[in-house]
Amino acid sequence: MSEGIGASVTRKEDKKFLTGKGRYTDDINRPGQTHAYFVRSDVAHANIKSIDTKAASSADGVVAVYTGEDVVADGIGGPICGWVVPCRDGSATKEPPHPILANGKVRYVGDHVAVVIAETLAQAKSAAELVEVEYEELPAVVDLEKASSATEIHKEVPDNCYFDWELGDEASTDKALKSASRVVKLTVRNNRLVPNAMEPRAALAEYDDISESYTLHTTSQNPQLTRLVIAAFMFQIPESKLRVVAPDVGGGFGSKIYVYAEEAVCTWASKKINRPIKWTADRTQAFLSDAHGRDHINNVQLALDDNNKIVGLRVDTICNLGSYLSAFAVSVPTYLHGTLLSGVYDIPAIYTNVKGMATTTAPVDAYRGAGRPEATYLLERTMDAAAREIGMDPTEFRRLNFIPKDAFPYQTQVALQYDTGDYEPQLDKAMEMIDYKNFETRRSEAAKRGMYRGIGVSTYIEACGIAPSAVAGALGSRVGLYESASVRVDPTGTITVFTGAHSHGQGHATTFAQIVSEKLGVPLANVDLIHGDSEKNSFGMGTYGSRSLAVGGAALVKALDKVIEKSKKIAAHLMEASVEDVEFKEGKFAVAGTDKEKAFGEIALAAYVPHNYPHETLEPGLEESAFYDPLNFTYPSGAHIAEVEVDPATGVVKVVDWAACDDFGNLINPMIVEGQVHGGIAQGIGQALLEDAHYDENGQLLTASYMDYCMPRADDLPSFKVGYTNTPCTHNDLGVKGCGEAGAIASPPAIINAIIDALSPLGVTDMSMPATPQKVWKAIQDSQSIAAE
Amino acid sequence: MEIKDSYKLPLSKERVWAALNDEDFLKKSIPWCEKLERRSETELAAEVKLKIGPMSTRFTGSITLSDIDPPNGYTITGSGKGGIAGAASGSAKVKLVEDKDTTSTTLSYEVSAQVKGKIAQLGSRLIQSTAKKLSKNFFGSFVKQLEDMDKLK
Amino acid sequence: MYSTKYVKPNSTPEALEAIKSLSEGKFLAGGMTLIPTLKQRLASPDGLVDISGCNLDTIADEGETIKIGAMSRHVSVAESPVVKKAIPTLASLAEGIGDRQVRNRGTLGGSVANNDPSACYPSAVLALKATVHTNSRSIAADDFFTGMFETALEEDEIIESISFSKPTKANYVKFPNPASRYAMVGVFVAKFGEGVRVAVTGAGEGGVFRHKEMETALSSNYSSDSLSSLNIASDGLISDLHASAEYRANLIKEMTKRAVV
Amino acid sequence: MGDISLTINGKVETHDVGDNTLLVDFIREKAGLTGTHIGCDTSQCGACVVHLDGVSVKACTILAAQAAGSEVTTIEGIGSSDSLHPMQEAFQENHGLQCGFCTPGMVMSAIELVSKNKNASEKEIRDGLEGNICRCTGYHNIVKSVKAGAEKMGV
Repeated sequence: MSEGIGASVTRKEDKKFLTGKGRYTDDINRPGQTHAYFVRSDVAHANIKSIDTKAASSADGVVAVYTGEDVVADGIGGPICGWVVPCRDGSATKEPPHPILANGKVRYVGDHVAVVIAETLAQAKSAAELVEVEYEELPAVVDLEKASSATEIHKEVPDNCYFDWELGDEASTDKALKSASRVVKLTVRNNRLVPNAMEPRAALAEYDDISESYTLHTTSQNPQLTRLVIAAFMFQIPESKLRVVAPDVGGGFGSKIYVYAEEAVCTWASKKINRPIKWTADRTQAFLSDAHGRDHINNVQLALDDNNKIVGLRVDTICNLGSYLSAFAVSVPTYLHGTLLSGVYDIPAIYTNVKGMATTTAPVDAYRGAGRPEATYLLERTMDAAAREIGMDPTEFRRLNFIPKDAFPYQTQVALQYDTGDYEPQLDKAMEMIDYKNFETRRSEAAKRGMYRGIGVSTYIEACGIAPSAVAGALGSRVGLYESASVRVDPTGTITVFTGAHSHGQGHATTFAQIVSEKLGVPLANVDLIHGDSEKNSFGMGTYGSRSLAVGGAALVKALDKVIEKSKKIAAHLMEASVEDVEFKEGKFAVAGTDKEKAFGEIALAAYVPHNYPHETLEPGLEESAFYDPLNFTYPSGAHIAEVEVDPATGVVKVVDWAACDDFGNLINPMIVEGQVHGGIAQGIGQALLEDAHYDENGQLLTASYMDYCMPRADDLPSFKVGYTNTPCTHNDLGVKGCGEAGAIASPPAIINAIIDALSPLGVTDMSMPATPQKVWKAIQDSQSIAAE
Repeated sequence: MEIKDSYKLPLSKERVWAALNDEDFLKKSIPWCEKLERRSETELAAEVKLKIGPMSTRFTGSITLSDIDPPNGYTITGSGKGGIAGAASGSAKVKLVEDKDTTSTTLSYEVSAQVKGKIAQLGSRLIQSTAKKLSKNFFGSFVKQLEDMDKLK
Repeated sequence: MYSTKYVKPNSTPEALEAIKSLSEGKFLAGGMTLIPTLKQRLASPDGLVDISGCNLDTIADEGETIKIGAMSRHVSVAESPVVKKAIPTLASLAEGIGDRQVRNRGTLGGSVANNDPSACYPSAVLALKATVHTNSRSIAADDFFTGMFETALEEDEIIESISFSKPTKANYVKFPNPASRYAMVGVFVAKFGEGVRVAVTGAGEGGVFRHKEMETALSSNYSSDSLSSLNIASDGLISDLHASAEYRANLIKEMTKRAVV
Repeated sequence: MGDISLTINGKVETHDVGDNTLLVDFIREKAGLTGTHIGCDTSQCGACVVHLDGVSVKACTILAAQAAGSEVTTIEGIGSSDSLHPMQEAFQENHGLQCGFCTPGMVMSAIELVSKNKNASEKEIRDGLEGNICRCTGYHNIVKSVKAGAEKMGV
């Protein structure tokens, strides 16, 4: 069917967005609504000596001013950490308290000190200026490498180290390093990023004193989890007394997974003042207080034998988790990073150690790719460095070390078992798409124009669709990672799907409907999707980690199978046939070997007008639910190749061509998949060339607006060539793997490798992210002055 | 950030040192200073209205003198809060070196500046230039006053 | 934004009267810098005097010069047949300021009066020997820019128009800050019968400035070769997150080379 | 405070607001048209782009008072769900939007861009969208949409 799986149908949700009818949190208003504004710390690290709210409380329009003391008095807890890991020494991850309004101490610029609630936002802002906070300043902790010996940030976190974790076999890896014929060493830094979803975070909270329940509209990727955490862990109220709705959400990229102080404060305060409270971040607040991403330093050692086969890999990592442990901060650099270190390569010995450090910077958590871009970056940079060292073409060196296609399922040395994959055809196709073999001609042509042209390859794997709950639980996760789906068939055969996943740009209203259309043979127009409302949807885990389709879609298939199964029974009754003889095809139930058939709509009607119905064996109605817990991660993989031109006089790097060949398994809507790839690549190019969150030595964020934080714009990017190979996932019914993060995972090393390739004639051998014009120019100058000496 | 400069004054070290400790002199030297009141030997309360382009913010704070080594120099630190704009502080190590013939003195300074809050978040491109400009204005007008007085004599 | 009073007079004298009646009033031209500043509450004028109704937006060819009204929007300058014909590079400079929405609102007078060290227009004013006409006097470009965000303008003085001399040859090349897109270095080179003027914006701690060494070199030989042996000093150049003074010095030379074609 | 009156999408809107009210707040809060978004505080993201007397402006960087007496067109004013503007259609057909937050501003900029330059090349389109930031699409499909939109508009 043309609207089913595999069709590039246009999106059902587009019209509302295109006509300005999208309904984001800040678009919603409630009668009697007040406005909240947060007083934030402007120092990175300090004891709070006093907070004087007197003047603010009596200012025009002010309804209430609250501080940490009020939070403590009401027994409100802070957001919890959703995943912890054991340390090397057997101790647990150190989890310091994370108060929603500062309790005696501030730990980063932007930390919430007080909230002012007033009739208008302008009044709240003006009153906030009157809140006098006296600080006793403490030294800021900004330098990640020196954090362990810096001033203590939390008394619960000795040496500012939240955890010191390891994975893999240290002894065998060190042995491999010792006996190797060559060890390639590289230190790379994964720059700190600010996710920057275009819709800033917002919350609208209200309390109903009759039902004694709260409603929170918020910008969340997983409203159900927000509800669980706020109700059960922070407020200790019955979960049923809190409804959380995430309406249209303008992008997330990880930053809207977590429960943030602001939404909890507004919810708590809405009962205290018994009026609705709205809070919307401005962009600078977003820069200061959204969870940031990445910020790793990785020391890599890659051991090769005489035949240039990899025999071992050791990676020692320190990562910056910021001032507090955000919800999934611990899992990102550990189980979403360490476990990916085998990449697409057959590596017999791997060991990794990760130290998660506290600093006086904003909390760091998952950002598009979450751990996997860091793993891919260090590995793909090192693969290129190794190829250069041994004088081998980087694609040939990769090929030599790929996991062969007959080795699947492949057990890595870092816990994961890849179910399926075939890496050579991806690389072949990407090379063909970019015309790899004629690159040198293009390089010489560019040289005539005074430009240095380079080509860079990245072959990646990622683990999506996290994860079997039991496995995740054993590894430290405190949540399950299944997904829910309900299919409600109306009497006339139209369908409403309820999912626990959340769409904030991914196009679920379309792709989920395509699955229904394919399975039930109904037109796309007859399928609606409801998501993001704890009052309507079953418990689910939301959307992140490219999981919606691989887990949520799989749950939907299970629910649809139940609908079909029941429908068959109804059809058998109506057609007086045995259930075994009823076949369902293209929306029709037919009795094999006869011309008897019933349309899906007729079955639906019979289910709800059950005059002729097998009441003794079947309940009326047609509505089924399913929960799906994945059997394994899914493993998308691919090859991305970037071509860049560097202007040696200015250091400007221009991305001139891009080829991506990815294996996402089966595609539900290739048009949407392609859009996800484009967006991911753009964010990866942003990381590699433009974006950098920069704190000065006092912990002041100097890149807190688009004046200084460089967002990719249309003229920074090329058009992309996107292609696919397909080895369907073996353990979900759709054969899908997930595509949301691939571009952001694959692209940064491709670019940096291309820059190094371009500049290697000048003697440049290393480049850190972001490769800004100034940095590239300086590297060229430095290498030339070395050459001159 | 390193901001340094020096001036040669046709005056004795003692004369320059006295001026460095004279609040009227300081007040006239501090750019856009609207108020300066001595609180103690080493502390003065200050109010400055800082104008950088379209920005115009009143900073209230203090001027403190430390590392006092008469008549060879001191460290003068100004720090103030600018309300919603954030806070700023600048510290100048001032050194006086008399020439061999004792007819002139070289005043040299080294400034370090720190900003907090909105000014840091939004104005990073201007921090260094502004700090340099303010230091230059301060020492420039300090020196000019001294020279003018000298001429009057 | 703090509360403030908005008035829109119909002439320059009315505007001057309006600003005098305020204790800390501000002229509002295009508002591209002022309004974002007010939104951040980094200034609190008690009134805004919008001068867009004062008929200050005519563009005329006056023979030796072209005279552009201070309230001419960047888009009007970019699209003006008069400017395109007489000083095409001035039109293309305007075409390259900010984004299309900034060009639709931002004005020549606002940009020049503000003298942001990263603005494009001041370099054109300086390189094209412009004269700034205010309500009370005419100021030569060389006397107009006095420092970062500072000009010779008195508190209550309005720029009414600017006359730009027609060069025999001119070009403006800018290297934008990758994030803000303001000029990190912008070089305006203008050749006149009596010599070459080179104005640099985006780079100087004191705002826009003329680069005398390059002027001398180009006046004797108007070609990029004459710049090759020049060593551009980094003293007095801005150093920030995006570009050190040394890198800016390199860009000044490089942009000038590209401007001299 | 005082009445400010302007026409939005053909309808006269008169509201008693402070002189310091931004046009974007007037549109969102007073006229109730929430399709115009606010995505930054430094006039860069372009989520708030509307047309003021036919030219595109960032509604966050202009006072409602400055727009008094003018005609404002917002995303709600260019087409309806039954009859999309050709540029809106082109965005849908070419998957030029994902989360939809930047989309209204992007579409409003795109309409002005192609009405001034009907045969805009890819480079011209990319340069012409400098004032609009999108975090989702990587711009590839936006550029495609704008090209297709120009053809559809037959400008």
